[in-house]
Amino acid sequence: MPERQISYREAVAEAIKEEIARDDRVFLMGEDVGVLGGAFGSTKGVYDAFGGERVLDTPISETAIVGYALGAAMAGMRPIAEIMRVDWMTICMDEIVNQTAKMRFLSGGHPDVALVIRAAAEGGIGLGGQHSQSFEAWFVHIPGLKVVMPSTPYDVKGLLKSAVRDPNPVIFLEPGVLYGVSGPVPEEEYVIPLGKAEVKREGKDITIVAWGTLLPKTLNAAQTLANEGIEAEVVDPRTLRPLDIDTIIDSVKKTGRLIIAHEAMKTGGVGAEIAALVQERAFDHLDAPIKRVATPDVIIPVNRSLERLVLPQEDTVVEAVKSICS
Amino acid sequence: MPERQISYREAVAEAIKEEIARDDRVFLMGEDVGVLGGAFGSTKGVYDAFGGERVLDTPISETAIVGYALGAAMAGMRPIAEIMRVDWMTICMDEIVNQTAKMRFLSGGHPDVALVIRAAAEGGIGLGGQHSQSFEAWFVHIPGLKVVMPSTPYDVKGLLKSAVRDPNPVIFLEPGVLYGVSGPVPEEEYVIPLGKAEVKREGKDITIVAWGTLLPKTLNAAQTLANEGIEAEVVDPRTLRPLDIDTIIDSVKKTGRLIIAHEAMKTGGVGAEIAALVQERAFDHLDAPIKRVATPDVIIPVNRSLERLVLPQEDTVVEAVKSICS
Amino acid sequence: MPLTKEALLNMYRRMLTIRHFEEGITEFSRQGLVPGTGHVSIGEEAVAVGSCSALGDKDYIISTHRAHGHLLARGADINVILAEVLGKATGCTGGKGGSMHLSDFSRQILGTNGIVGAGINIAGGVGLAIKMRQTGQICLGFFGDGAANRGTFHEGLNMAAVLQVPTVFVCTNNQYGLSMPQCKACGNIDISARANGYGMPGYRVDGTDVIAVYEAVKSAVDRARDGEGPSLIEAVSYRLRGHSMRMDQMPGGSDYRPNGEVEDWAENKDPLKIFRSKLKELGYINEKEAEQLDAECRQLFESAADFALNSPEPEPETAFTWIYAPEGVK
Amino acid sequence: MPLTKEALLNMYRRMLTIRHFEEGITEFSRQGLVPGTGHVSIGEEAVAVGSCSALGDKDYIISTHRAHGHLLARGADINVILAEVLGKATGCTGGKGGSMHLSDFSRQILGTNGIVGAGINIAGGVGLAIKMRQTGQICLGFFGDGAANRGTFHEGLNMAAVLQVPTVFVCTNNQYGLSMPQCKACGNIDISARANGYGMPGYRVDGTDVIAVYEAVKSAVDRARDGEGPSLIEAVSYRLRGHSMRMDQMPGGSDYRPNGEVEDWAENKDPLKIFRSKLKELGYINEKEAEQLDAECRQLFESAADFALNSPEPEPETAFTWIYAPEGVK
Ligand SMILES: Cc1ncc(C[n+]2csc(CCOP(=O)(O)OP(=O)(O)O)c2C)c(N)n1
Ligand SMILES: Cc1ncc(C[n+]2csc(CCOP(=O)(O)OP(=O)(O)O)c2C)c(N)n1
Ligand SMILES: [Mg+2]
Ligand SMILES: [Mg+2]
Repeated sequence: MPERQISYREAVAEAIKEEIARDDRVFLMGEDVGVLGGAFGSTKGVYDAFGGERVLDTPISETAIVGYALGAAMAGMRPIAEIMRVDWMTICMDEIVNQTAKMRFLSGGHPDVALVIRAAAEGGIGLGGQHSQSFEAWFVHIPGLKVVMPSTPYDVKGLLKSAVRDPNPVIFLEPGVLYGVSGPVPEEEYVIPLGKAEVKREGKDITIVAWGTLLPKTLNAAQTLANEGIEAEVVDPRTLRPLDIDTIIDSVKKTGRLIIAHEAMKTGGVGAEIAALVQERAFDHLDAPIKRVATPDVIIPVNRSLERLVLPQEDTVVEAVKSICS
Repeated sequence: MPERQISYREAVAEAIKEEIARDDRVFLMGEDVGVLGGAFGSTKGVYDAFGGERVLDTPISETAIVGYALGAAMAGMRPIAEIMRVDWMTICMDEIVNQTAKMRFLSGGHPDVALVIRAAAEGGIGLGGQHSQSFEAWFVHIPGLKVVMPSTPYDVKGLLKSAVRDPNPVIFLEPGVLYGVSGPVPEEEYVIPLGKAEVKREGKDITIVAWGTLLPKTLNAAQTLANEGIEAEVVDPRTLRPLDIDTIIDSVKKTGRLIIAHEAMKTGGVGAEIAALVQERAFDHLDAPIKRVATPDVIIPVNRSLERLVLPQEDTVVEAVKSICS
Repeated sequence: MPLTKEALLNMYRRMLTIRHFEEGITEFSRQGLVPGTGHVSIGEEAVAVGSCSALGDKDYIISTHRAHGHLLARGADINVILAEVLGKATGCTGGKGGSMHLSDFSRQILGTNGIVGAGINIAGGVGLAIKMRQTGQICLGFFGDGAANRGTFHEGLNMAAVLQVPTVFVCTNNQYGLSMPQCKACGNIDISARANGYGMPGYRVDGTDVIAVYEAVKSAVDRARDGEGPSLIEAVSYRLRGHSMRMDQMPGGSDYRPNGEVEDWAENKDPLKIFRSKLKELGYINEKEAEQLDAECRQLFESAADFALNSPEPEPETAFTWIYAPEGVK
Repeated sequence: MPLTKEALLNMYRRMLTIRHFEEGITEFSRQGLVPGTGHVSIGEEAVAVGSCSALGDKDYIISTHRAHGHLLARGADINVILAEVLGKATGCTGGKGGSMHLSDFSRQILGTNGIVGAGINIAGGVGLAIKMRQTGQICLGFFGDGAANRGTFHEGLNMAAVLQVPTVFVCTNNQYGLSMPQCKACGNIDISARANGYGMPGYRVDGTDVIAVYEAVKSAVDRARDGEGPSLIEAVSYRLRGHSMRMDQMPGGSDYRPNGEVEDWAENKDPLKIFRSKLKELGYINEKEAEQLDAECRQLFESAADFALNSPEPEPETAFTWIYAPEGVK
């Protein structure tokens, strides 16, 4: 029997529905998550299944969405809060960073700080400078948070379910451009542990660590490279904090070369952290400098060709690989 | 004649006063910056000199402080906005990142986006988890911003004056624990260009890039190391965006070894970016892995000995150097 | 001082221009010509035109994601605006900002915003600069009913009252914030009632009546110009289309509204229909003239379309400009 | 139902305990025993005690940086609180949070906050959980007049009204936000007037009168418990000391107040003096009993001081715990 195919957005909605059904402490809140089913359709059907008691449409009040979710968690609930896009997590960084991430510590080990804060991330759909960003690097810098960024329907479902069950606050970033992409997702329940990378493709010549929209682009690039005789190993960290650095180091020890590919801006992106860690821990195994493929430091334009130009593409990955595999 | 010595906080106030006097578009706004002279005393005397027309005490409204400063800049003023501590820049990240940093681009090249947003940064005075952080890594990730973090009275005065005159938005971070530290500052006017590092100490055995409170600690460490025969070159980037990477690379080419020391959390700190850049551009010159000295990923505690324990100290730098200089 | 016939006809012309522009781009969007998305304000034209008609030439405006109407009401170049919506090099940001980032400095239109509620503080800050520079201008800041629930509304209005800046805050209450009915998003549906909390006058006005909007905004503008500080005006209207052109094309993208609600407003409270009747009543226009005006305004869009569709795509290099000031600018 | 003599004396005892605690730590701070800083609420005891006396045993509170009074009014262990202020291992966060991060889960005190205004949304969220879990509790959220100008106030109160959560918002208007006089920070000095904008009842009450505070909060608590939603109470009092113990020790750290203002309030509106007179008037206490009570409460502090001063410093390992949940917790 061929495996069931569903879209990334359906996988998100399915995970949320299953978790709400499983645990009566779990609920969903955010702007337009209920009746409409999400501005990007990623919570479609959740309201129909559970109604307004477990699915709260909120006013446009990002600080209140996260603050309320945190308060509700502290009083025993397990909220899934949606901020429509990571770009406007800028509005509730105090609630995320100073409150949620530190609540356990600052309240003397309070046990109930279990909440998931989801948002669409990255660009690629012509929405411009304030709707195309990716701030995973900010959250990776914050002790107390976990940061997850899955790239396939299978991963997003399994990781979102784990995130909901995790006793820590989890920032859960969903690349908006992938919502419509389908892939195999079994009917049976499963979870994927946070903090485990997956080798999405094996190879011996170079390691490419990629996540978000760069993961599918990198897998395509690896195919192209294979046709030219270069076998790239593609590692998807899936969780960026805690980072499964061991899997990355193991791969680099095998290949001797590393590229990190992400859509966030190059300067100060998570690519820098991975590069720093790998050169520190696998210095003698590196046959070439580690390279980063990322958006050059610009503001994402709306015009389609300009947007395509600045965002790293399959080609960008191919060229970067060739530049250090010669 | 011996050079005049003034404190870091006096140097800040002096720079602000000189710039307000120089340019009638310049004004100061923020919480408690006026009558009180700043919660940390860094604007003492400014209100007395210019009064309430050019020095605005505001309500506790961080989004309005930055949003108003931006609006005022767009209509031709040159505001210096103070957010008391970088920890609560979390509140106005939309205003900083989505509005201020992108305003020139998103308004088609608008010429007037000249404002400085100042804040005290880093810990060391027992103020705990929400009052001891350092988020320079977040701002370094944002195209459109400049980021400055000076460590001496001389530098802070010269750089703040340049920041006020710069046509771009500048995030200006002042390590709170250094406000009381004095150093030579000439009576005559001077400015220091943004984007230029300074070699604060020459040496041939290892390069240490350090800023914020880690700069004075590193200079002390270098002294200790010199006594043991290790000559460290200490580079203070002063501006973190744009980063004067050339000065750092030149130094590493000379010494072959690099440590980056900052007080911000290690994971995702600016140290990662510098390590990534240096290994990329000076791969063949490195005799040892680049190491980072930083706060391990914790939440800063109030208790004095715990705080001292988690923040990197002079000793931490000394030990890190020894670990790669043997 | 009542509005002259000429002024009123001019207002009607602007409203028609906005309507044609937005119907036109909706069609362009269906054809895939609009990158990203765009938010039309069909049904809200009276707020844009009533408000902007109350401004002097030198006054500033700051607007939102739903801004075409504000720009056109303020007299921005229709060619440039349309080119921007289509992401063309001749647009006001050279196709880089798109429909959510329109501006025209020659008309003191300082920009629009993709972040709901972010313009409120900026509008306050423009008012602050005006006050400090004593230029006698005022700044008008538009925002929506949804934005009124953001913290920026609170901080921005209180700060405006405290600093007594000459900013007029105009809330277009089109009764929805995306899918959220305003009556479910606000504890008190009367947004203008919030003004009292800041010690500022608040007025609630029928936003389908362009003259009523004009009068309310005009008195707030006069007040601000006289140094008496900011005001809040809530103009109640209705969004006759979906939240965005993109969502309108999505299946179920508008299912959140009660049956018949849109049709009812379109039938009975379309500001263009209402104003046309009023003008006829006043004897300022007859059916034939009205149709001619309509055709003229449609023609304005057609010729803008000619311009914009034939405009070049931006050059690749432009993706890298305007991020920092060019070196040497002071 | 009027408060009994016993209840009133108990309230007075709590107020005295707070006063002695805060005078005591002010002295400790001068001696360099308090790491960082701390914010005493001398002059505001009636708000803390009046409010907390209106709560049932199971009800939650969320507080601010100026929280000792709230904790003690709610019955938290004075030893543990004092140890925390001194950064000792026996404190509620083991000396890691300090004076701005006090909590006592056994008494539903869910925490205090170093970020002005951040607790407002959290208090709303606790109310939301109560509502969803139908536990019949309520949550009381304290904050200051300065915090009332933050966006979180606006978003939090509106959201509370929309979701009809059983949260009572208590604003201690002590007339200053650090150096900023409330009358210069708020466009309208009546903070309770803002409640109407959210469709929620707002009351302004004399915050130096513990019974008045009790009554206002009690009626809001009853209302919330009856499922009628949130309320806002503004209790007007005065901060008799400097903003923080640290600033009080800095030269010029309190120069922003008009001459004689502090003295005037201390003389005429000290809530302890006022309440003592009231109790005497009622014949519930005489001078000797009052002095005895005073000594008892002072003694409470002394013995807490014994405990806290003799408590160990935290172990170094503790700097690394509580950042994440221990593995395996579900
Ligand atoms: C801070 C923020 N939150 C959410 C969004 C997504 N969003 C875009 S427009 C909109 C609705 C805004 O409602 P309103 O202010 O009433 O303006 P309208 O769209 O009705 O003109 C939402 C939720 C956003 N762009 N910014
Ligand atoms: C968001 C934020 N802004 C500024 C500060 C610095 N600060 C601490 S307390 C305070 C005054 C708060 O005033 P109010 O809310 O009236 O409380 P009070 O101190 O009077 O009890 C300020 C400005 C902070 N901690 N958090
Ligand atoms: Mg609306
Ligand atoms: Mg106060």
